[in-house]
Order: sequence, then C-alpha cells, then structure tokens
Amino acid sequence: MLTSAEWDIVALSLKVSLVAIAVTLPLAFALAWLLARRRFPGMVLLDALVHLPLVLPPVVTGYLLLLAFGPQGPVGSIAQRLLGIVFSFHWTGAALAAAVMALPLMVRAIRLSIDAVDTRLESAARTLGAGRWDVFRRITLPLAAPGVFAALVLGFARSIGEFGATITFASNIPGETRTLPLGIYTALQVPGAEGEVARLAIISIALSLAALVASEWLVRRGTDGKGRPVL
Amino acid sequence: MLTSAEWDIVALSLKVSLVAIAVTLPLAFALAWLLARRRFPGMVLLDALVHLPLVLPPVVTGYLLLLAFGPQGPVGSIAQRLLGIVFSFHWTGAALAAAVMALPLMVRAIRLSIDAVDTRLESAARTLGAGRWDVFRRITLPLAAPGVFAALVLGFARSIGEFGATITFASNIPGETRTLPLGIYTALQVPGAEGEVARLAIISIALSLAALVASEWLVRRGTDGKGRPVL
Amino acid sequence: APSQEGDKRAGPIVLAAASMHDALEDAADAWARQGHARPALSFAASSAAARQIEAGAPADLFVSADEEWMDELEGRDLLVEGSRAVLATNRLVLIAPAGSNAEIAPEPGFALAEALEGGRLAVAETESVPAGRYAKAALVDLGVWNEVADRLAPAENVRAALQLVARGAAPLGITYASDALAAPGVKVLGEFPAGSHPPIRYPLALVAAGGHPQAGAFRGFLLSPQGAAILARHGFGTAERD
Amino acid sequence: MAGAPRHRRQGQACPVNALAFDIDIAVARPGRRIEVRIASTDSLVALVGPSGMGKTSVLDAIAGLLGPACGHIEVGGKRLFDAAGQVDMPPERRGAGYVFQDSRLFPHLSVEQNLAFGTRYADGRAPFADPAECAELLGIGHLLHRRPRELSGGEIRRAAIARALLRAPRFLLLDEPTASLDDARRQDILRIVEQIRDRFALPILYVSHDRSEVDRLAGDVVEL
Amino acid sequence: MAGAPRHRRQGQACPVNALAFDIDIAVARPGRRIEVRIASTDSLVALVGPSGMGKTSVLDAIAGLLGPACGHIEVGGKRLFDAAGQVDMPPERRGAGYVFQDSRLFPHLSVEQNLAFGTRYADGRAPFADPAECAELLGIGHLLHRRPRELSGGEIRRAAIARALLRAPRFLLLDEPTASLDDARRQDILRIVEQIRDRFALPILYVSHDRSEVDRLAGDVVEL
Ligand SMILES: Nc1ncnc2c1ncn2[C@@H]1O[C@H](COP(=O)(O)OP(=O)(O)OP(=O)(O)O)[C@@H](O)[C@H]1O
Ligand SMILES: Nc1ncnc2c1ncn2[C@@H]1O[C@H](COP(=O)(O)OP(=O)(O)OP(=O)(O)O)[C@@H](O)[C@H]1O
Ligand code: MOO
Ligand SMILES: [Mg+2]
Ligand SMILES: [Mg+2]
Repeated sequence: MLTSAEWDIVALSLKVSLVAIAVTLPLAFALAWLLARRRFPGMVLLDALVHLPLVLPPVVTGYLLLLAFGPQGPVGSIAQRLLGIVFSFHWTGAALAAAVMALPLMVRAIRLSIDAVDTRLESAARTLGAGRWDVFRRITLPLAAPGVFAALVLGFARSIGEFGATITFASNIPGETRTLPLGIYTALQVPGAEGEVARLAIISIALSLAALVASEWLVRRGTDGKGRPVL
Repeated sequence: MLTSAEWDIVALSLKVSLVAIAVTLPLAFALAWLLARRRFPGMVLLDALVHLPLVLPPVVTGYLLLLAFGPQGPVGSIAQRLLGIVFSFHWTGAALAAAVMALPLMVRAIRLSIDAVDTRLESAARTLGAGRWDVFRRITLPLAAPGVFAALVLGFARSIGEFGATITFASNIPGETRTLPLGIYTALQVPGAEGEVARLAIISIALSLAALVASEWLVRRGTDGKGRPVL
Repeated sequence: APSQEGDKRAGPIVLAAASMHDALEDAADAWARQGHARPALSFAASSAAARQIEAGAPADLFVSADEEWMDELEGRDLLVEGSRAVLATNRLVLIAPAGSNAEIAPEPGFALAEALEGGRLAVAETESVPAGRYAKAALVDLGVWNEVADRLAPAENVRAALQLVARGAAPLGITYASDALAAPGVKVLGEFPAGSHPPIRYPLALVAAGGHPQAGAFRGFLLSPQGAAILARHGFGTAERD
Repeated sequence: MAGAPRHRRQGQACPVNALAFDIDIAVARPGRRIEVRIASTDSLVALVGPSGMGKTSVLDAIAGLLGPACGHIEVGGKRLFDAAGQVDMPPERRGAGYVFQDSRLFPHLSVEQNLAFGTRYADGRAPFADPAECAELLGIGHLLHRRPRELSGGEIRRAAIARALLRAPRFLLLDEPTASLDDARRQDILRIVEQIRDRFALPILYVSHDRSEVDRLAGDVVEL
Repeated sequence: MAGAPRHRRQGQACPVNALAFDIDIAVARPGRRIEVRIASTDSLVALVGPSGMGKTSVLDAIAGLLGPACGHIEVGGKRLFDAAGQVDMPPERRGAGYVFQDSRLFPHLSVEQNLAFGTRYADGRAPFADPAECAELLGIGHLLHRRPRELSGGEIRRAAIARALLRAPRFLLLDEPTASLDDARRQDILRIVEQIRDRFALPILYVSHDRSEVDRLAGDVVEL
C-alpha cells in the first residue's frame, strides 16, 4: 500500500510527534498550573511568551529557533557541549520545532481544565492529610484530565501538521527531518505530483483520525462520557 | 514609529483576524456543542474534519481551499454568483483561510468548557420554565464563557500568525492579503531586510500581547478570577 | 479581468517567484514613476502562484522561477498565446559564511565533501525547488554528487538555504548569484560553470484569465532595455533572451 | 412499594378529577425499581421514607427530569405524563416549583438574578409575593448581590426556596426544604408553606425526615 | 459574639492543659466579624446558632482552611494556630476529621476510594473501624463501587461521614452530619458519635440545628 519511503516518513512523523508531545506535556501542565493558580509579576509576559509560536509565522519561529538552538546559538551550543544533543539537521530538531508549536495549544487546554477544578475539593483533600503535592496528584491532575486529553490531541495534531518551523530550523532531510508535511511540501513543488500529495495527505488524515478515535476512547474510559474524569 | 506601509499591514491583519474569529465563533460554538452533547452517526468524522486544518500542513489546507473556494471551485463559484463574494486575491480569502485554521482550536476550547458545565443546573433551569434555547442562552453559554474567551484568544493568535494557507489560497497581494506573516515572508526574501523582519515580528508580538492582556482583563471582568463566569 | 474590484487596485496583478522580489519591486516603482498605476506584486513560491492560476485566479502576469511550471500552464492553455518570454537568467554560486576561510571553487571533481568538514551543504530542496534541482544537476555534472548526497541540508527555498549559511548552521551552500550578491553574512566562493547545469531562466507570460489593460504594457516594460538594466542591478542576466 | 395514604386531615370523598395528585409510576434506578402511587385530594402530601429509597427520584420524575418506566402523572388536574397516552410534557411546561435537595443555584448569577430566573416564564400566573418581600421573609434580603459561592449552607437553601416560589409555580416539589436551617428559620418556612397550601390550594409534595414537620403540614403521608 | 458554655454535663474543674478545645478567634467574613471563644474540657462541644452566623466559618478556621484574623486554636492539647506565636499548621497536618456541610466527595473516585482517601495519611494512628465495617454500619456497603453522582443525598452524607472517620482523625468537625437522613440512620450516626466520644475521648465539635441531638450529645454548647 505504502512505498517503503512513505513508511519511513510515517515512522519519522510518529516518532517526532510522540516525542514532542511527551516531552511537552509535563512542561505544559506546569505552565498551565502556574498561569491558572498563581499570581506573580511577569505573569502576562510568560503567558505571551507561551503564545508566541502561535502568533508568529512558523517560519519566523523556526528562524528564532535557529538563532537560539542552532550550533552557534546560545542554547544550542550549550546543549551540544553539556548534553551532547544536536538539533540542527537532526530529528531532535524537528521534535523541538513541533514541541514549541504545540506548546501554546496544550497549555491553554490544560489551563481551562485546571480553572474548572473545584478548589473546595482540594481543600477537602488537604484536611484529609494530603500535602500540596498529593492534592495535586490525586485531585487536581485527575480532575483536569479532560484538559490533558484535549492537550494531547491538539498537540499531536499540531505536531503531525507542523511544517514552517521544522523546515526552517531543522531542514528537509530525508529520514531525519522530512516529516509528512515536508514530504507533502516537496511533492507540491513539482507539477503533476498531486497523486503523491494526496497519498501523503491521506496518511496524515488517517494518522490524526486514529489519534482522535484513540483519544475519544481514552476520554470515554477516563471519564464518565460527560468529560467528568473517572480516574 | 511605523511606516505607513506597515500601518496598512497591521490594519489589514487586524481586519482579517477579527472578521475571521467573529465569523467563526458561532460556528465553533455550535460544533463544540454538537460534539460535546450529542451522539450521532458520523460524529467522529465531523470531529476529524474539524481537526483537519490542524493536522494538514497549512499549504495543503490552502490548496484544498483553492480547489473548493477558488473561482472555479464548487463553493467559490456559487459564492461569487449568489453572494458576490470573491475570495481570490481578496482580503475575504485571507479571512477565510485564517478562520479555517483557527476553527479546530476554538472548537476544542469551547468543547472543554461545555463538558465542564454541570447538567444539573440546566435541568434546574428547565424546571423553572426555560426552554432548550433559553437554557442554552442563560445557563450553558455563560457557564462556558471561559472556553469562549480561550477560543477567542487562541483563534485571534492563530489568525494573526496564519501564513501557509493564506499565501497558497489568497496569494500575497499588498493591501489585500499581505497580512503580517506574509509581510514578514516577503521581507525575508530581501537580503539584509532583517530589520524589517524584526519590526514586523515585534508588531505581531505586540498585537498578540495586547490581545492577551485584553482577554485576561475580559476574563477577569467576566469571571470571578477563577474561571468561573459571572455573566 | 472579470472582478478587479477595480478602483482601489488599479494596476495589474503580478504573481511572481519570491526570488524576484527586489528586482520586480524596483521595476514596478520605475513603471509607476512613468505615470502608470503601480502593479500589485504578489510574491510566493512559483508552485503556489501556478496553482492559483490553475484554479482560475484572475492574475494578469506570471513570473516563474521555473520553466516547468510555465510549461504546465502553457499546456493547459492558461496563458495568453505568444506572450511567453524569458525575463531573466541567473547563475549558481557556492557560498560560505562571511567569516569562513574556506577556499574552494566549483570545478570538476572539486573537494566539496572535505570542505564541508563534517558539516552540511545548504541547498534548496533538490527534487522540487528549482534552485535545488539546478544545484543537483551541477554537482552531478562536476562528479561530486555521490560524495555529498547524504550531506545536504535541503531548505524550503533559496533564501532559507542562504540563511542556514549566514547563521553558520551550514559551512557551505549553493544559491543563485542574485541572492548571494546582496546578502550580508555570506561570501561567494565561486561560480558554477555555466555548462554544468541547464540554463537558469525566469520565464514570464500574460495569464489568460487576467486581461488588465496595462498588463501587456508592463510586460513590455520589463522586457525593455530599461527593465533589463534594473534586473542586471539585482544580479540577474538577460543575455539569453530570444 | 406502593405508598398508601396513612391518615387524612381534611379527607372527604371527592370526584376523581378533583385529585391534587394522581400519580402511579415506576422509576428505574440502578439495582432498584421505585414504585409509587399517590392519589390524594389533599393539596399537601408528604413523601417520607429511608434515605436512598427513591424520594428524590420520584420528585425528578414529576418535574420531568427522569422518565418513568410506565404509569401516569397528573398534578392539579393536569396530565404531565402518561405512558399509555404518549403524554410527556417537557420540564419547562410542567410549571413545577422544585426545591432541589442539592439546591442548584446558578453559580454565575447573583442571588437576585437567581430569584428572578423563573419569573419571566410565569405565563401570566401571579407569583405569591414580590421578590424583595419574599427575600425579606426568608432573611436573604441583604444577600441579593452576592454569588451563591459566598453564601452559607442555610442561606443557599433559603435562596433555592425563594427561587422556586417566585416562579409562580403550578405546584411545589420540596425536597427537604428546611434541611440545615435553624429552628426560627424553619418555622418561618413552615408558615410560608402553610399559607401557600391554604391560600392558593397549590398541590405540594413535601419530602422530609422530620416527623413533626410532616405531622404539622401534611394531609396525606406517602411512605416509600 | 463570644459564646460561653451554657450548661455542662460532665463538668469538673480541670487544669488548663486538659482542655479538649481552647479556641479564641475572630474570623472576618464580608460584612461580618465572627468571634468565638471555646474553652471546654468536654470532648464533645456543640456549636449552635442561626443560619449564616458563622458556624461553618469557625470549623473552616479550625481545619486550617480559613485564616483567623487573630487569636489561637488549640485542640486536644495541640496548638494548631497562634497569631502571636506565628503558629499556623497547614490543614494536612492538623488531623481533622471534617464532615463538610456540602460533603465534598471526590467526584472522580468511587465511594470506596473516597473512604480510603485519608487512610494513608494516618501517621500510625489506628482508625476506629476498618473500612468495610464502617461502610456497613452506615448502610453504604452496597454502594462502594458507585461514583458520588450516582448517590442519593443521604447516601452522600453517610459517605462523607465514613471518609472523615476512616482517616483516623485527631479530632472531629461535624457540620450537620445528620442533615437529610431519616430517623433510623440518624440514630445510627448519633450512636457512632457517642461511642467515639466515650471510647476514644476524641475532641468533637458538632454543628447542629436539632435541639434534641445537641441535648443528647453535647457537654458544652457554644452559641454563636
Ligand atoms: N444519578 C443516579 N444514578 C444512579 N443511581 C442513582 C442516582 N441518583 C440516585 N440513585 C440511586 O437511586 C436510589 C434512589 O435515590 P433517591 O435520590 O431517589 O433517594 P432518596 O429517597 O431521595 O434518598 P435521600 O433521602 O438519601 O435523599 C438510591 O439507591 C440511589 O443510590
Ligand atoms: N465563601 C464566602 N465568601 C463570602 N462570604 C461567605 C462565604 N461563606 C460564607 N460567607 C458568609 O459568612 C457568614 C458566615 O457563614 P457560615 O457559612 O460560616 O455560616 P453558618 O453559621 O455555617 O450558616 P449555616 O447554618 O447557614 O450553614 C454568612 O453571612 C455568609 O454569608
Ligand atoms: O523562487 Mo523559489 O520557488 O523560492 O526558488
Ligand atoms: Mg433525596
Ligand atoms: Mg454552615
């Protein structure tokens, strides 16, 4: 059905997207919690910073990533020296770009759910002996589960579709950074390659449909069907 | 501070984004309500369709828009004949592209909030004499306000940043469809225009920061500060 | 044009390859100074513009970076017959970051792989983007393609490839001479031999769906000696015109 | 378990169509089937029974929030539900003044807006009192601009009662209205209920665990 | 309004450090300042007063959920709060077994999980009963796998009581625990409270509007 080159693209896209949202999820939750529950100076600035990748054209985000995480960028050079992580022209760069683009969506979704958590339940948990961390883990987090599920769906879909930041920051290297959108873009440049474009687009759609169905299933298992979490 | 050409771009971007989210909001709410509250055949398909612009690379979305809403597309030709609306090379095309890209984000945010609405309150309103529509208007909608605010912020930010679908569908016409991201793209083509790129990027950031601050202010006025609506 | 929404957008609509930005903006200014309505210049990838024309968008003039897309449109009778011409030509150059001390020039069998020193060679995408296809052809012709095929950093377009070099992400890159000319942060190491790749031509043509009364005149202006002078200032050649 | 009238206060033989309540339904709940039969000419009927037996479920069914498996519901001579005759009036047209066991004040509205919520749907029926008067009577006049979250348990209860009364109901469903109220307040509310019973002859279904309340108010007592 | 003990049942003169409750605080609420003084050797003290006077606010302050403006709180010889001495123990270390007026069961947990929630924080204190036994005693043994949303009002109440008891509390705060319970259930619960009072000498603060309950249970009665 798929050619082996297409399989490679699919596998790479999945790897990049899954790593991106797995790494982003805890950060997104922490940011959402901070923004929902704390009042601190610079809060609006942090909020704006999180939203930045949504507002800027992806190509600019990619360019800024290049400046910061490129081999000569302040973060990139440190990451390479201390952690041995290279972003340029590497699938980790594609994952970083996808993560940055998915972050604002994930933060918003989780924040909405945290805002909806009844703080009286958290108080009740504390009188029962649960410290702040336990309250978070046993009450806040599970009650915010609908937001987490939404964040996963949005983040995954956004990662699967991310193009501009990836190609600008991590380039379009087959097997490394040529994810589905980059493959589609490459095909789109050529007259008459609509067939290839359609194949890859259908794969994208199928992937995200699978993710949607899986998430609806998870949500239904994880909630009573009305968005109220059971776990 | 800004040149007059830059002002034009800003004004156009604002017009395009505001029209896009204003038109999309009711549709997004209706879709979110359907997906949250109804079980119907084809529900997963509708859900997937709404998410499509998130999953597909924007360029592909733009291409599909071109096929459907272009002068010879099935929808585009009808819209032109019956309503006199032209999308090609026209700011309405940019607004349509922005709307389509913002839709999935807006639907998700609103859906999260509708899911969190306590249906027992809706029942109570009905025993008090409110029909389905009044319950919706007086209970469901205001209780879902946090999601609506989040939808507006996400939608506006996404619209302000939309690039790929716009340039593919509506082209890059100064004064008509050259929004901020397209302006940035155009400047990026000019050697040594990093200054111009930076200026336009900073305007984008400032706009979204203003939108964020405005929305936080609205949310604070519209809720008790904990995301619980007061209106 | 059926729906020019007239008034506000008085000039013809020109869809042009993004790499022609500076030259065409200058030309449009010059044209406007002669008392004409300034054309509306829309810059995008040639493929995006061509697809819009295919979809029936009422553009007046198309300037492509790529003869393939012009052929495609011509084959579909979307162009005004007889209006196709070569507007400009370009050359391919090897570039490095401004501070680089690399000394290597493109010639048959040149030591490109060694010169990369483990880094990657920034090019436009070699299968789809015109500049990348020319680069690949040249590298194949010079006999070094096999050594560098898996050492490429393919970018979305020529400008992005240029940025990769300017930002030091790639030690070397291949771009058009017109791009490298004005770009800060990069230097030209050498030009690719003209015979090493197919001639680089930027064709233009009137679009059938258009029909702006000034479109033909602006086309003529671009092809005139005055237009050629402007193109030359931006690093394009015009010699190869018929 | 069908509840039969235990004792009557104003019991006389009446024509069937003068019944305040004519209810005979079965409601299904997980692991339990709740059957109840109420046929009473008394306008105030008490519904009593151990916790979890189905009192609230019966009220929900009469209000139209829970579909009975079978049977019929007629209150004040009006057919609200009839499994046989395919009658199933939507909740908003039944005209119930329902004081929920869990109050269900609208969190996004002030107390005042909560009280006023049902007024516009009165269909020309006059409410028993004007809102300000009713709020004073229930001792929540000083709380009108607060939100439900800023109320004490008993204040919430009283606001819920006021909201149900002010909608100009055709009948009342009171699910432990005096729960979490002090004695003085409780007496106030019992007095109000008595007045409505006597002056307006409104059918009232009253759920309570307090024997003395039931004895004082009810004509018929139905035990689940 | 400072409440003074009204009558005592087992009242003897005691050294100060044997006080079950030594509380003297003022709590600010919008438009109202709630002042209360409780100094009692009786392990069960009833807190009574009209609706909205501040009973729940006092319990919240003792549980550590509401900061008093001044004063001190000592329960069972343990200083929980002292404005002067800068003591303000966090709620989770106070060891309260708090039955909230609004129950506050965790909606995402089954009844069983709700009951077990506090057990792990018992710090070696033994609970009064094992969970299954306690659930049976309160008549909710058959509901252990339900979610709170699928319970009746009285069932929710009983689950909330069980949850507070099973956390092996150092003291109990009971805010109208018998509200919305039938007489038989109410007697069960009063009996349990009596047993805990007598057998474990646990300090218990009991809010109720029911005079007979208060008379039966309480040593000291504090009126707000
Ligand atoms: N939403 C629900 N889903 C499933 N079961 C429910 C639900 N609500 C109540 N039940 C069950 O239905 C039965 C009847 O409940 P109902 O609330 O009608 O009792 P009740 O007589 O009002 O009790 P109480 O005096 O405790 O309020 C109980 O066994 C209860 O567990
Ligand atoms: N969250 C809150 N925000 C503001 N005011 C509140 C809040 N909770 C209670 N109040 C007010 O504080 C006062 C005391 O309330 P509290 O709940 O302590 O009373 P209570 O004695 O427990 O009453 P009840 O018997 O009705 O439960 C009341 O006037 C109430 O309106
Ligand atoms: O003009 Mo291009 O299509 O960016 O190389
Ligand atoms: Mg009940
Ligand atoms: Mg209280």
